Amino acid sequence: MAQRLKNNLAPLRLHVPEPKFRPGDKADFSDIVVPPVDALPRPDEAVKPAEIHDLAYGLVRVLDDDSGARGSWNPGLDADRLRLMLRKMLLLRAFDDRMFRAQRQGKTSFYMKSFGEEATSVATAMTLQHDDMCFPSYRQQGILITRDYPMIEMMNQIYSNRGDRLKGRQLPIMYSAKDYGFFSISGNLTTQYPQAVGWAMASASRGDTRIAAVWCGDGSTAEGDFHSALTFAAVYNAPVIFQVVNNQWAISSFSGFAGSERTTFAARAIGYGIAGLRVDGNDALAVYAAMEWAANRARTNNGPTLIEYFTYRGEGHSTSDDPSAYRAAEEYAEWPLGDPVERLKAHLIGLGEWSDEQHAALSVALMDEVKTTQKEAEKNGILGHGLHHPFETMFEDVFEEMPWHLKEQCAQMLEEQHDKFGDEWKPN
Amino acid sequence: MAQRLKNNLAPLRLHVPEPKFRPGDKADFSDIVVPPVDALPRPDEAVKPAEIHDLAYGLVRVLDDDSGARGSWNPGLDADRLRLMLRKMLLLRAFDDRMFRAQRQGKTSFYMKSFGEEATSVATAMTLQHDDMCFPSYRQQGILITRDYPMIEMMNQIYSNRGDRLKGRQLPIMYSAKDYGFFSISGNLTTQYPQAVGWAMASASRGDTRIAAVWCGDGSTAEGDFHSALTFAAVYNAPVIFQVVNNQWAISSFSGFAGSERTTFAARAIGYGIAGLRVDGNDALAVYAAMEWAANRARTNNGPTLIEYFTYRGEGHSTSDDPSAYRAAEEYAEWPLGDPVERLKAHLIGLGEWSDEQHAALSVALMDEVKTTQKEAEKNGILGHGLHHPFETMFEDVFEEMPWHLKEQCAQMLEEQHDKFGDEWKPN
Amino acid sequence: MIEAINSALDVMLTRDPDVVIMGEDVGYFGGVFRATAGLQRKHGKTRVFDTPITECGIIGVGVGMAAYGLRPVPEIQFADYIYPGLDQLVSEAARMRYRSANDFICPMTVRSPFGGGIFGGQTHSQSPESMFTHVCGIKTVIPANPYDAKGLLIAAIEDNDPVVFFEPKRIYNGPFSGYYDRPVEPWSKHEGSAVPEDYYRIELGKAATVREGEAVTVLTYGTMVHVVKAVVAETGIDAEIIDLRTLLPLDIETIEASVKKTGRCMVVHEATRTSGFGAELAAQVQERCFYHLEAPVERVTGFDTPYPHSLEWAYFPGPVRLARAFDKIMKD
Amino acid sequence: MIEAINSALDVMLTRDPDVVIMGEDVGYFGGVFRATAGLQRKHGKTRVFDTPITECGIIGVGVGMAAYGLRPVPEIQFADYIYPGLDQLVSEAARMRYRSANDFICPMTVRSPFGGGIFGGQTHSQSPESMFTHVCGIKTVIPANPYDAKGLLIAAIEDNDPVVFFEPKRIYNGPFSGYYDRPVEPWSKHEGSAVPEDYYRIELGKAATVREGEAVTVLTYGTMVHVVKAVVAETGIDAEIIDLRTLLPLDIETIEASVKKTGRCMVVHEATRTSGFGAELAAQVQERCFYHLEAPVERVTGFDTPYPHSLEWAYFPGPVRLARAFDKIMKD
Ligand SMILES: Cc1ncc(C[n+]2csc(CCOP(=O)(O)OP(=O)(O)O)c2C)c(N)n1
Ligand SMILES: Cc1ncc(C[n+]2csc(CCOP(=O)(O)OP(=O)(O)O)c2C)c(N)n1
Ligand SMILES: [Mg+2]
Ligand SMILES: [Mg+2]
Repeated sequence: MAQRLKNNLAPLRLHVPEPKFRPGDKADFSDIVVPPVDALPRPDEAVKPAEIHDLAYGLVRVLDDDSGARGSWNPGLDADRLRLMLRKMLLLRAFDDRMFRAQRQGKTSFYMKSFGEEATSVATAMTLQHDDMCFPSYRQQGILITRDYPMIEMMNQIYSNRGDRLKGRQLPIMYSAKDYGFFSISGNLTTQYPQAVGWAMASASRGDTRIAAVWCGDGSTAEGDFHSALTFAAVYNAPVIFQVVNNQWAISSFSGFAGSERTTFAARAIGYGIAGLRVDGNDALAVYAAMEWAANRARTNNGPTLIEYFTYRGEGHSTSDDPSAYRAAEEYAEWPLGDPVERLKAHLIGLGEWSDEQHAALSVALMDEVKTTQKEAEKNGILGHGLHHPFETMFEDVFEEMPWHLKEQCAQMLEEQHDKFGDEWKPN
Repeated sequence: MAQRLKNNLAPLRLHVPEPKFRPGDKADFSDIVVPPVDALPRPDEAVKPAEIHDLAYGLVRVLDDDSGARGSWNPGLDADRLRLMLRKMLLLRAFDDRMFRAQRQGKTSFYMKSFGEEATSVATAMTLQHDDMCFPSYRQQGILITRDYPMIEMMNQIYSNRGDRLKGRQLPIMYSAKDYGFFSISGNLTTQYPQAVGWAMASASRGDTRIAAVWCGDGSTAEGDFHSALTFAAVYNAPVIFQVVNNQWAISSFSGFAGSERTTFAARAIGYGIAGLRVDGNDALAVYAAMEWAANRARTNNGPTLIEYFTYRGEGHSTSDDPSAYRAAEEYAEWPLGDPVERLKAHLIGLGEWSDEQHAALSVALMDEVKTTQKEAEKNGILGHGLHHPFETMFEDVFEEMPWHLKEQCAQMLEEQHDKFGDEWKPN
Repeated sequence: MIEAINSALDVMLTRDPDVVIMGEDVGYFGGVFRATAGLQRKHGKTRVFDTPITECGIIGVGVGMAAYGLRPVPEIQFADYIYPGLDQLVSEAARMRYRSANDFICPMTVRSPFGGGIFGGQTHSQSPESMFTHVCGIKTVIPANPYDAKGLLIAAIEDNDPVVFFEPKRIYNGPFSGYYDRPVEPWSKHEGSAVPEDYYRIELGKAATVREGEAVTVLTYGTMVHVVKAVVAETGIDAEIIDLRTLLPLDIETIEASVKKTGRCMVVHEATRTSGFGAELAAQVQERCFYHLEAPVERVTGFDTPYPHSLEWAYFPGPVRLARAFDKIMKD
Repeated sequence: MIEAINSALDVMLTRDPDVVIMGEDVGYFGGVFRATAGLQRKHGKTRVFDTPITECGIIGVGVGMAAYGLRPVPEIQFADYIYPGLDQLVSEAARMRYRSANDFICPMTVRSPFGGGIFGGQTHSQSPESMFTHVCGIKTVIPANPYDAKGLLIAAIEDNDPVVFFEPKRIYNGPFSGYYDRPVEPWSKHEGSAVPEDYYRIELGKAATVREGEAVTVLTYGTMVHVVKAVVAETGIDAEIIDLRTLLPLDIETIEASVKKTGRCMVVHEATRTSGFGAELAAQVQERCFYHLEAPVERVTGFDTPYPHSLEWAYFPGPVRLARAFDKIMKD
């Protein structure tokens, strides 16, 4: 195929996006527009989507540059609730730290931190009812922590040990906790999107009052499931809240490969005629406010909302990833929207309801709590060290009742274990 | 699961869309807003998508209520070209009529008409270069007719006879004509969308000047492929034109099940930050103008456009369908945007370049032309009457070279035919 | 058979408020094959409704509904169009119970017409069942007559695991002997076509021996049951014909007993040959009955090409292909 | 092996301006397994680039590029994630030549790491190859060592039909004996790991006999080639080990000749058992070699469950499972 120029037309060009900074570059985010607090005031929850297109291009903010909470989006939380929010974010951070380290110590195969994005799971979970169903991606462990899911259960899962409620079957961090309104996490991106819509449709069709909330990353928005989900939700006015945690990166690909060079992720909502909000994801109060708005909207039969949290993935994609290979080292430090924990802390201090000392003490206390729990969990075993669920459990739950062929295979497997380990092979 | 009312909340409700009219109802489309010609004037082709959101909610029109061509979108075609356009639409209509009838006569298994939507294939094809690649759905036979593809080839395909270039393999109307810039039609909805983007990306990456155009129906926009395609096109600024022929109906489901109760299909473009136009699909000049605008835009590296043609499916979905079972009988007659052929005819007559007599004569002449071609085609056989491609062809083209297992199966099949038909079994 | 399916859905909608039916054109219109005719009117729009055209969405939404506690029964209009929804079936529905250790389950039945013989061309004729049997966590069910269709569909809907329920569309309106040039016989003239109005179920995982015989065991399902029966009747071969009904879990006992009795085994399906379900059947039969087999397990299948439109009857595993296979296996 | 794959891609990008590589993270970063490391820098951003995360889009766009005249080589990051793109592969890529009667073709090679043994849990460990062998119009290729990986990948890219090229990720960085508790041996220490820098191709559809023997034929591919070799070396069984390399089209001649010689056949793969490719192999072997077989064809496979994270070595068809199978088949 030769190049063909015709009618004196200039040749076509393929545009391939490129992030602004690569390793060695100095990160400079001065081009990111941070509008003033309340640039776009909070509309009524029953507003028509067509009337709030600008909210999909703005940035809902509550915490001002001086850390004061301002404007119509301010959810007006009391100090106890603010401290609870801070505590949960700190606990999440401590948990992430320890578990990341556990992976590095060879105690498990895999871990994923949510550093820098803590507000998008903690503040959101605080707005929902306990029995609303969350359909998270793999980076919303903050929901479980906020909902007081026993941390030891999370650790058992991460270690795939004999205490793991998921029987060691799932990759670490792929929790499932129905009682805590936390849907089984999938390794397959964005599949939870239509599922959340289905759950919400079921709830609506039964005249229930529970709503669904679903999370995915910026990169994941490209999957077809995203579109199927938004289409279904628009058609049936499903009581569901779509959330896109735009942390700027997929694995090594920046959000430009999901379309962010042209528009915001919140603007996707406009295409379906549903409400869309773009929110400062590192402002826990803005996150809370947006989610509360969307939840009220869903619960009063005003339909679905898509919220984009504009945030930044402070660390690697997972323990398998090394971000220094593809992005500038200091991006997080330069991030114009700061750190969600630091911002909330500053706010509380500004209110006179918190202090650096209290903060330091709490951090230590929470880290101790995590360490203690970790020790407990490790009594149940760590990955690859024998204390796993019995081998037979591998064949359970494929179906409700085990069919003959799995029974046969199970018997075969047990004989193999016997060949391998002799009479004392049976662990547990 | 009992209904649970909590916090005095009203129960959720599932909204299930319902079209305005069902069999027995009187169709009344007076609520459809038809804006005046040039309500939204034609912007420069290099305009930023963000500046033309309103075009996604308007309706590009050229032919005024008095059939005059007005406004900035008027493509200013000379009378010869207008007559050519009319002729192609009439020919398409005659072709559809005969082939529909052929199916009813048992000469083939299946047919799909494009009645009422002729402008969306004829006028669009006229704006493109002959070597731009069209990725049609099954209802754009007008492209082939406009590009002077030999009609007998279309008929041979419909009859799956020995003249069929597709060797009788495909369902009728699933043409393929690379030399005419017409991509192989798929039975699977919307798969052509990402393919068109890929073709356009390839063209751009080679510095070619050819662009791609792709069509799908309103119902088909719900498939994940649609989203994947728009995402890719947005990311790489692909020179592709997306078209949604919104003929109000999928099979028995109205466009509300694709989300039209909330917004327009053109508005989907806004979500991706690409240009979106909503066009009167029964106004051939508006269709031409919109497509020309988008083609110019694509060819000058200004990126993709999504065009919605607002039109109406005048007849059944296919020969397998009976629309009287699910929609009001007189919808087409009541359709506020009229009939594309009649409107163009009236325009030409208004210009003094056409007359009722000429129109009637042309209709007869074209029908004769179609009938004559049909007779020719039927010499090559009709479906199920022996004059098909040799049986061996069934095994060809699965791969470039036939692997051993297909050779074995082919030999087996030939022996079967021998058993079945004896020595004279070989047709052709 | 289409009425039997309709009746099964009606019965289940009536008995169980958790049952929900959805799919393209299944609502007001009642489905392109009329499987859901009248159900929306009777049970209401929130129980039986049309959907957007996205198989990914239909199945994914079904998974979510099932997680909530409903029993969704989505329809995929043609089995050929199930692929856009395959990820939701394979990676989600099939895995839900296992990956969550029973925390979430997926009692969903995906109905879909499959198979050829209606001049549907390559995209309205496919038989993709073997793919589903490879996916652990899904049951695959295929009825061959109205009575079974109703009983199996009810059992599928009541099952607490995801079931793919493939309906052989060629026999929706009557059995099919394989002689496409003979007049269509309606179900009403057919034995075993009487379908009780009320609730009944046929256990999943149990095959039916539709003809007892001593000479050779024929394992088949769907449309091909009738074609095999016609050929057997014509040729007078004393074949034992087993209608598998459920491909997974397979009724291995019935199969094994029969093959050990007859010493010969033929497997018949319309799907393409390579890695079709016949491969699994052949593999299992020779594993379990090796010393009883007097001839290789013979597979009679569709060819490894797309389903061709005009040559559909040269493609279809009809009477001639079957007769030749019987000749061969009885000679061996 | 990962370097060999990288080299094949580099060679083809250099030789043929129509070759284009795309996929999630394959561009600047060079792929999560480093298969495309350095290629964007060398060949430019329009030849090697990252994509949106939509497998449907990646494969669908590839089909369109191929229709234009390019030779796209998309990567699917893990085989487990190929399902959202399956419709574009099965209904489009595989059908293009046939349905258009050669008007359009699809010379596309979809690369994807597959298989387990890396503690990837159920969504980074699957082996879905048998599904693709059921789809007519696609070739399925699986290399087992660096030399073959390069030669086969070049042949796949040059092939004018769509090829699914599954790379056994467990052996990217060294062969694997199946003893997960022994130190990893790098490829450099392994025979046949020397990979010429330049262009060469290994014809698709040809198996390799990696060990000649008289006692039993073992049909296998990918990672399992090495596990089988280790067990054979240990037990001293005189097995003939055949590395299939291409599953479709299958090298039936090599298989048939070997089984007729040894009289016994074992099939080994990591994929789940039911309707795995072993079923097709067993079916064909018994069809063609029935009167030579002294024992049933024995399948040694992964179990019919998702790949469990913590019990991955109880799931994997390792040395113990193989040794037991050898015992059985030699006794029969
Ligand atoms: C269907 C599918 N395709 C690809 C992957 C591999 N993968 C895992 S995470 C990831 C990046 C996701 O990025 P994003 O959506 O931005 O989420 P984040 O990790 O930033 O929260 C990719 C490509 C997958 N898990 N599933
Ligand atoms: C993937 C897929 N799902 C379902 C179908 C069945 N089907 C064929 S046409 C059609 C309706 C399409 O409606 P629309 O997109 O509005 O196109 P129109 O026929 O109105 O031009 C359906 C559901 C299909 N062909 N492919
Ligand atoms: Mg991200
Ligand atoms: Mg339509």
